Amino acid sequence: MSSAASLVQKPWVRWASLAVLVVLLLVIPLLFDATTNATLARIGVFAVAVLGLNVVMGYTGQVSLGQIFFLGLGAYVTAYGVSQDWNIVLVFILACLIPAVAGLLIALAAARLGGLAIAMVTIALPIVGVPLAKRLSEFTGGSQGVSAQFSDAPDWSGLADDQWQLYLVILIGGITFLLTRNLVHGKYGRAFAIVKGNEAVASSMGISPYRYKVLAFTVASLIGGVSGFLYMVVIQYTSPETMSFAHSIQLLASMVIGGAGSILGSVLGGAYYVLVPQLTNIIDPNLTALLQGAILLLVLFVLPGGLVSLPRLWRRRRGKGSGTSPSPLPAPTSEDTVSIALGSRGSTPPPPTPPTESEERQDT
Amino acid sequence: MTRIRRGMRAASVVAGIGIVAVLAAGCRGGGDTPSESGSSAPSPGITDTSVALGITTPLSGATAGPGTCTVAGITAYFGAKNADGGIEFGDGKTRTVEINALDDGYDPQKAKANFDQLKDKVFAMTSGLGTPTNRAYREAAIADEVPQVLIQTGDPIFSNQQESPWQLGFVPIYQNEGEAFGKLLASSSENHTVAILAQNDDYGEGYVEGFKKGIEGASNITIAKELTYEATDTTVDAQLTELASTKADVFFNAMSITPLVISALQKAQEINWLPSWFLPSNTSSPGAILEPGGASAFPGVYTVAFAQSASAPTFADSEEGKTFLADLKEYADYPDVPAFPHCVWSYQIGAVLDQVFQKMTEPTRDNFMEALRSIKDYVAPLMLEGSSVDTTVDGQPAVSSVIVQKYNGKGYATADTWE
Amino acid sequence: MTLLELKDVTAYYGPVQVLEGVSLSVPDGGAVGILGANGAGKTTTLRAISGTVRAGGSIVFDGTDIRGMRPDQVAALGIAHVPEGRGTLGDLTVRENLRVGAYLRKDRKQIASDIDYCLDLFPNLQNRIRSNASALSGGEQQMLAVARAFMAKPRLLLLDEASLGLAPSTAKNVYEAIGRLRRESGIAMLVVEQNANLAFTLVDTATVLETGRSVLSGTTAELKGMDEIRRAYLGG
Amino acid sequence: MGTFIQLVFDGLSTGSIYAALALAIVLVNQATGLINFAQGGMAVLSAYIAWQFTQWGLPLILAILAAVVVSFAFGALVERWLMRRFERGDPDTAVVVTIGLLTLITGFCAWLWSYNNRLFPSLFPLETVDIFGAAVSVRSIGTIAVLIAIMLLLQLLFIGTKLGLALRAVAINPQSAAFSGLPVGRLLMVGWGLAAVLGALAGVLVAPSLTLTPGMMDGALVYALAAVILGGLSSPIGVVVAAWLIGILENLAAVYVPFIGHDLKIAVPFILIFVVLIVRPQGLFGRKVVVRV
Repeated sequence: MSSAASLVQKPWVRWASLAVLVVLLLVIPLLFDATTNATLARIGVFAVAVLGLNVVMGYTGQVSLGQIFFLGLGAYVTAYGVSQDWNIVLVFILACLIPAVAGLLIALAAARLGGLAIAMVTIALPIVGVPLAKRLSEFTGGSQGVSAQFSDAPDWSGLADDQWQLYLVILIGGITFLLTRNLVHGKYGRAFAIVKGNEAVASSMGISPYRYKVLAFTVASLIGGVSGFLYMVVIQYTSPETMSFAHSIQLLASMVIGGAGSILGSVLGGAYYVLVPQLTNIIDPNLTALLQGAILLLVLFVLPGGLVSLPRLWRRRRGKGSGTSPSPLPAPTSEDTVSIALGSRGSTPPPPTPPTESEERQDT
Repeated sequence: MTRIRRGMRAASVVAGIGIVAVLAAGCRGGGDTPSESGSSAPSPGITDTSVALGITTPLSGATAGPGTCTVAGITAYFGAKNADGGIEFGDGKTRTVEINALDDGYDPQKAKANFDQLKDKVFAMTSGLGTPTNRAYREAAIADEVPQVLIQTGDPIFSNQQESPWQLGFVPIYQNEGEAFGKLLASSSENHTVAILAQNDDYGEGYVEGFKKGIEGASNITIAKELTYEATDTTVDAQLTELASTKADVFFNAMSITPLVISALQKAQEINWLPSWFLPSNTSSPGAILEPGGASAFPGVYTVAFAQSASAPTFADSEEGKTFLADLKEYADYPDVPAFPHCVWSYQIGAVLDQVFQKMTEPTRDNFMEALRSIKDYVAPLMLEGSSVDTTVDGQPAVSSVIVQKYNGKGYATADTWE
Repeated sequence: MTLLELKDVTAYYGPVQVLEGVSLSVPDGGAVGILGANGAGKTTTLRAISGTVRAGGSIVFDGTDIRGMRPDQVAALGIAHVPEGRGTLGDLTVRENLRVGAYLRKDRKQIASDIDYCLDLFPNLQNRIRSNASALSGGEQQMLAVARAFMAKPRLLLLDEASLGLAPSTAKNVYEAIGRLRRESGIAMLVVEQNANLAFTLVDTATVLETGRSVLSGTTAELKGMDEIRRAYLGG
Repeated sequence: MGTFIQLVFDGLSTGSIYAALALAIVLVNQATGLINFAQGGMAVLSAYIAWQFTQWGLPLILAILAAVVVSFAFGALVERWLMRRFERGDPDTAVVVTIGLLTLITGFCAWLWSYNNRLFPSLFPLETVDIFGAAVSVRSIGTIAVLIAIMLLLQLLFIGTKLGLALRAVAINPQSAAFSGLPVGRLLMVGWGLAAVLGALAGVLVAPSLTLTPGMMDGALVYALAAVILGGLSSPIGVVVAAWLIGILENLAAVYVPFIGHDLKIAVPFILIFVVLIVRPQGLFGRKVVVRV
């Protein structure tokens, strides 16, 4: 059992798996039909959106219910740019910058407030964004929405439109994921984690919570802009309904279901956002809300840490089975003692679920 | 190279597996590449014994009420026809009609996803509710040459054959309804001041645009104040108060949310502002709206309609009304009287498609579109006398002629003049 | 008459065993200390008694076996646990903290006079009565924790490191007040304390724990006499 | 001048809808430290239960009482079998659990009672009364009156009674509360049960004007959250006053502030929050929380 663990440490294994991933990403669009490619592309779009939300929420611990607003803003900027026939690269840059500037301005004012107040300010974004989009109809096409045809496959590529679009999503999304991974695993990521842990401790270490919260918000809204651009690449139409508040709540749920504060969790979150409605449609279109609620609660019951904690949970279950698990002496976490406090008399309390890193609570 | 740390190793391996697993779940719908629809080869979604129709409409969320109806009506109509053996097509074959409905929760990207799912399995898309959702897959439907017809939105783009060759609207475009009432008001002998409250989207804008066209040049009509409200608002009391201060004697109301219309009727009485009302066709049902709102307190309540209202007292006694409610209950599992007109409209869409199928000579989408655009002066079931289906006019949906009705305390009667 | 009897008590945190076998007894109205190095299992022993950790062996209080009972059920029997870290209810005012302590009692008038008694016992709390408990100093929070435990009119008080984090003078005041409380109310006490000198001012006998096992016990006088105790705990 | 007063009264009655829901959210927050997104959904479920009782022939008052009892039990069971597992975990996960519960309840109501609009009888007649020149319906006066009663009861519960104190103690530190003999498990259930009762009253008060649909309270949820933050998480009176303030200022801004208008008036509560919280981070009436590191 221990040989498998060391195998994975060897450098050539890391390179091989990276190569496999790159090859997979290059080949996939050619393997499947248009419908599946479209589904994969949409998963890519919302994986990037969830990644942005993770930067500000999963990694930095600030509650944001406004991520869908930046996706919508990115989409509108793209649609307007295309309708004015600007160069596509310029359109992409604007689709990233304008939401980032909006995020920066909002964060500069909001980051001073406490946790719940920030949540409220971000809630305002989609809720005020929808009527605002209707009002600025000369830019946004108002309630009819606006479509933008710019992502059809060029002739030299010899690809079908859906394949070309999926490649665009994989290319741009992949780069965004790589840059974000390096950001959160590097110096900034550590600062975010400390700000999330305890702001007072962070400031005592010379890390200004305010500055890093603003940075996290700005990066999140920039990534939101990227997902807006990719949304237009894939859907080629947007309307005020795109940034409705209900979608912002579903993005939050997808982030937690995928696994908060994890790069892979963002991919799984994007997949959850797109595939669950399709799954419930297969089971029974009239029971959408009932099924989606049940699925959400079921996953959280089995995997409180989200889908990304599946391998860890599976390894631990296998580890516990063989009895040689060298698990270190766990500090008496609040779950143990409280579950005893709450449990009924005499019944041995459920085996204390070891806290995943996002559940660690200092035991004051 | 130090960047590729332990994290990257786990991420890349699991991501690879993750993507493959995701594919397995995602691609179960992969059919064959769309066959070239040659002149005789049958289009997808139709066989010698059956034809499949696709619907993407909101079955969850705020617009689930009318959304559920857009499926229930057509399912009821064809449920009854299938029970009698099916429909005899122009090409001599008798086919049963199967409805594949998917929920898009009024979200454009889900509507496009549902269309991608259905386009190779159904013969045509129909009856879906909502402008943004229908627009989301309009271009794709044109590119894939999939009919998107008799859809429940008043957006004029779907009835413009040049812009949307594979599309056709069913309900009158919002402008038609507004214009019909405007013309009637203009024909009145006295002067009138009008207060306007419209929903802040294409629905409300369309009505107001049509109304202004209807009263163009009429010197006796002046608009006192024009306000909007949001579909997600919980109340319109403030707007009512502001409009009441204008003391206008006519209230042009373009609202599609049933509870808000009821509270508006009640509020106007509270602040004793008793103008004549105009209500759009989909929020003027006597039973669901006018009675709870106490509408008999107003001098006149006008609406525009082409179909009977399911909750009108006379409806349940009429022959057609009884069969409709019975079919709804038996085949569409919709046990009670619908509060939304979309059930009746969806039933009528079924009837119109029935006529089209009878005219089709080949099981192809091209032939279907030709037959679709050749229906003239057809009085569908539950239609008000004087209005009919006419799909031959470019720029007009299947139903364009509308009749102004006046509420008489129990139901509606046609109103030819403004007395 | 023994009030509390522990026989070979074991305790686990997850799969790891922390107590291998602790036996001790507290006579009615008596005061017993628990000494031992860090990690010897002192705090865990108190947790085993108050039901906040899974325990084996037998724990009998006034004739009833309380092993496996929920903390609030143990408290209802008359055992008040002043936990390590004091467990102050930060968002409540001092008065509200005291009223929570008296949750199980019905005698309204007596509760009011007990609150006055607490304020007399711990004068520092007098002028902080209206402020939030989170704004109190470490010493004041410790006093409030003891006062809250007293408000439940317990028969046995479990005190866990009452001097932790306090200036020597404050710790002395707290222990003097607890000594006065013991003399005036006759409540039995089981005191875990690093500072043995302080503990000896309060308790009659003490038990020494090493690696989760009770190794020896005796009166304060006997223990003071033993060299290794003096060297290990009294800085002799 | 009449319009101004009318707008103020309109604002009061709309604000009362937000306030009723906000009170339930405050109660759950005080008892368990969580923000319950499903509070609106639970209120709708209670209203449907009351409606079903009236369909079975029960008079309205009895139907409401029956629904209140069922809601209390439902709230307690939701805490015991669903929320208990997440209360001590990561707060983001707990919020998403309540979102899942909201979706599930909305779906359940749609499955059992369909998305068709249901007319709900009102406790108060529709006539209007003239106050300072503004016509105010007896129904909105009734709603405001019931609301004030609930608010005072809740304020009394938290400040005066042993139960309110115990609920707050459990939310702050359940283990320390247990040391004082507080039955932590049962108190958490009571906290959620009472909140469900509050939600039921809110639902029953509001259903006559909004007509009963599975998503009836979704619109009010955002306003209720705004009121909770504006008023301060620890003060029932503060939350109700904040909700009224939002209702009134929203109407006045829509009519009198040119740029805002009726489509952007929803921005008013958020501008309010921004201004107030910059000055008083703990909200209008909340108690200042001093945290010693």
